[in-house]
Amino acid sequence: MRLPLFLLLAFCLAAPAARAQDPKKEIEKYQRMIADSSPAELFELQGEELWKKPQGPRKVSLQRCDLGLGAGVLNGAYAGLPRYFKDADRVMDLETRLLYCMTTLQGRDGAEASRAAFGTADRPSEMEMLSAYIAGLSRGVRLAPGAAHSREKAAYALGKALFFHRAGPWDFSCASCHGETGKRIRMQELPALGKPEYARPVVATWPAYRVSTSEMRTMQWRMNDCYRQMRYPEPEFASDATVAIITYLTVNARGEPYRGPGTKR
Amino acid sequence: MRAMLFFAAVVLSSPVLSQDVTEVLKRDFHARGQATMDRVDQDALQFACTKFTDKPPAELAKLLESDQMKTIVFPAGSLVGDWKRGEAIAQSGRGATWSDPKNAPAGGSCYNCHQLSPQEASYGTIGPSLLRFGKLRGNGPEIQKYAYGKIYNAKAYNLCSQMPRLGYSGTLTEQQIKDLVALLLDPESPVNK
Amino acid sequence: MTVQAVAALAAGLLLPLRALAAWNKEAFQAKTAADALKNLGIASSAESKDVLIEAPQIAENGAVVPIEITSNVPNTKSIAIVIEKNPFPLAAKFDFSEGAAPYVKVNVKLGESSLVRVLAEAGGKFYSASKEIKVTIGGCGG
Amino acid sequence: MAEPMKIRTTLKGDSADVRVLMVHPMETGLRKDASGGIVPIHFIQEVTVKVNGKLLIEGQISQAVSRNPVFSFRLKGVKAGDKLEIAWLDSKGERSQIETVIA
Repeated sequence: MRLPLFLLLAFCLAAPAARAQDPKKEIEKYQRMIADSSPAELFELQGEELWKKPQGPRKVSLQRCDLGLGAGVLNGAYAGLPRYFKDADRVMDLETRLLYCMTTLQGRDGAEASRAAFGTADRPSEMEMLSAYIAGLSRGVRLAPGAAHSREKAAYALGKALFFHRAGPWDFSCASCHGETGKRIRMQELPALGKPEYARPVVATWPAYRVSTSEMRTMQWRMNDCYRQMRYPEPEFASDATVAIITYLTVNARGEPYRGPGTKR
Repeated sequence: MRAMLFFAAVVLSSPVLSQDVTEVLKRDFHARGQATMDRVDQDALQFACTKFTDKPPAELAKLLESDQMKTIVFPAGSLVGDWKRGEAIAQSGRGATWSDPKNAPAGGSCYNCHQLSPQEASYGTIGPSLLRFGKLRGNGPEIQKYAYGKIYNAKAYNLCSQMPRLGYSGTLTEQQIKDLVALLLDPESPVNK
Repeated sequence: MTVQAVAALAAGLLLPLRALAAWNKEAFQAKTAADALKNLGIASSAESKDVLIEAPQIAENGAVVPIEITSNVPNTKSIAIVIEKNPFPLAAKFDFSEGAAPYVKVNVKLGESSLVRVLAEAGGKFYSASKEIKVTIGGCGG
Repeated sequence: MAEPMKIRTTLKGDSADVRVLMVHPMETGLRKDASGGIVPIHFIQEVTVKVNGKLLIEGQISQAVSRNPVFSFRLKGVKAGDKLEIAWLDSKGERSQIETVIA
């Protein structure tokens, strides 16, 4: 837990808050203001350095990594993910592809690289900084994940099935919270992610700086933490299951101009 | 069981089978902390609710609801505990995740989905508002039993409810559920003020 | 608009900066708003419509609460931000010289819902404005 | 890796909006780490803004400023090409500074 103790205390004691005039409007204002004064760009800068930094046993940078548009082409690449990659014979999202490049180009150990995929406020992870940098180079580009290849279609179908699959001690599916429109958890409005109009603004702003933990968070992290709160066991980083849900969500958001990395509560 | 016949009828029409998803979960997920791998095994109601996207045929729902009703263990004596402790349990969203210590007391996550005390402005809306619950529905033995049962196993009353089976899953103890019943029904509880 | 990105040199390699005026330890370590103000030399202040606070009325998370302050009081020399319910209420004080507008936007932490007071100094007098900001309990808990 | 700072300036007539992003933990001394130990207090105390060597803004701040601080300031009577320097000093005596040209 990384919240200051005094914040935690405030949460536990739950001082009754008087009702504001229009809570929804005020929360939107809060969201606008935090987006306006977000340190997200710092992570993009650090990601750029990492992209160019020689690392691993082969002491090479990631600059020859092919994110779908050719080796080293970054502009607009994020908006085309997830997609099927012939060389790996898999559908991959950004993080899965970066992990692939770390192991194949840089000669790094995959298990080691994926263990450190989620950073802390004190130690942001490489994956988070690289994701911020690469996603930032798709700003303004419409999301166009792969949806034509049979493997891409299979990933979408699996993602959709996972989205509605109920299990775990609390019987949750993703749709338990993100199935219906107009619902919220506490004060947080819940996007009904199966519907394009709700998926679009969400998917177009991840990865995102989370102010609650002062960390840059990625889509793989978002999947991981949802499953934690759904009371499931932990999904493997960059697994077919997580890539499938990300594919499902991104296809639902297709056509939306990317405008991240965003800033969230 | 008769229910299995229902499943067989629709299984073939679905693009990705529920059983296949379970296999994917078994392959791509791993145990962490108290979240062990047996959690991905679906029971009959999870299977049915997935299969019918939460709208099971009435007959099947009735059948499975009665199975769930049998799981509820009503304690002897009063079902009404202390609403003050109940309020704290309702506020807490902790428990049962891989990051929660196994033996630490869990919360009920009630405010995540329900409005309860009018003083708490930060409440969710996935479930119905429970503001003035006891005032509107009384606090006699019938409603006490209903409230206890509903918290213990919400699926006994509505098969594909999104509300967790808080007693059945071992999330909340008997005493904690009694305290939540008090939060709902006690005339002194802020819910009824 | 331009964006300049420059990685700062690692600490220690820098030439020494000009000695900065001492951080007002007494004021910043004061545990009440009244003590903080006393240590800033603020005995009294007048409410003023010329001191503007732009901030959300509800913050979804107390760890980051954006606050934008503008003083339209002529010749404003400084702006102080006091968060009454924080363990150490004084959050910041900015001194402005000729060439800087008495304006600042900064993200602050609120331990709980609190009154935020801003004091602007001009011509040896203090002008104030305040705003109540509520911190809500967020998300799925845990 | 050197911790970056980032400045964005927007010149409108003879006034410039300046936004600066800093990497700093801004520890309150109240936070516990994963193992339950208290993370020692560590925060930026002073921030200075200079134009062409002249000190225009001097900020003293506390641990109540959010992690990875972001400040916006407004400068008057400036023009394209003016040299802008922003520096911070923290409670451990560590410093960082960045220099750019207003444009």
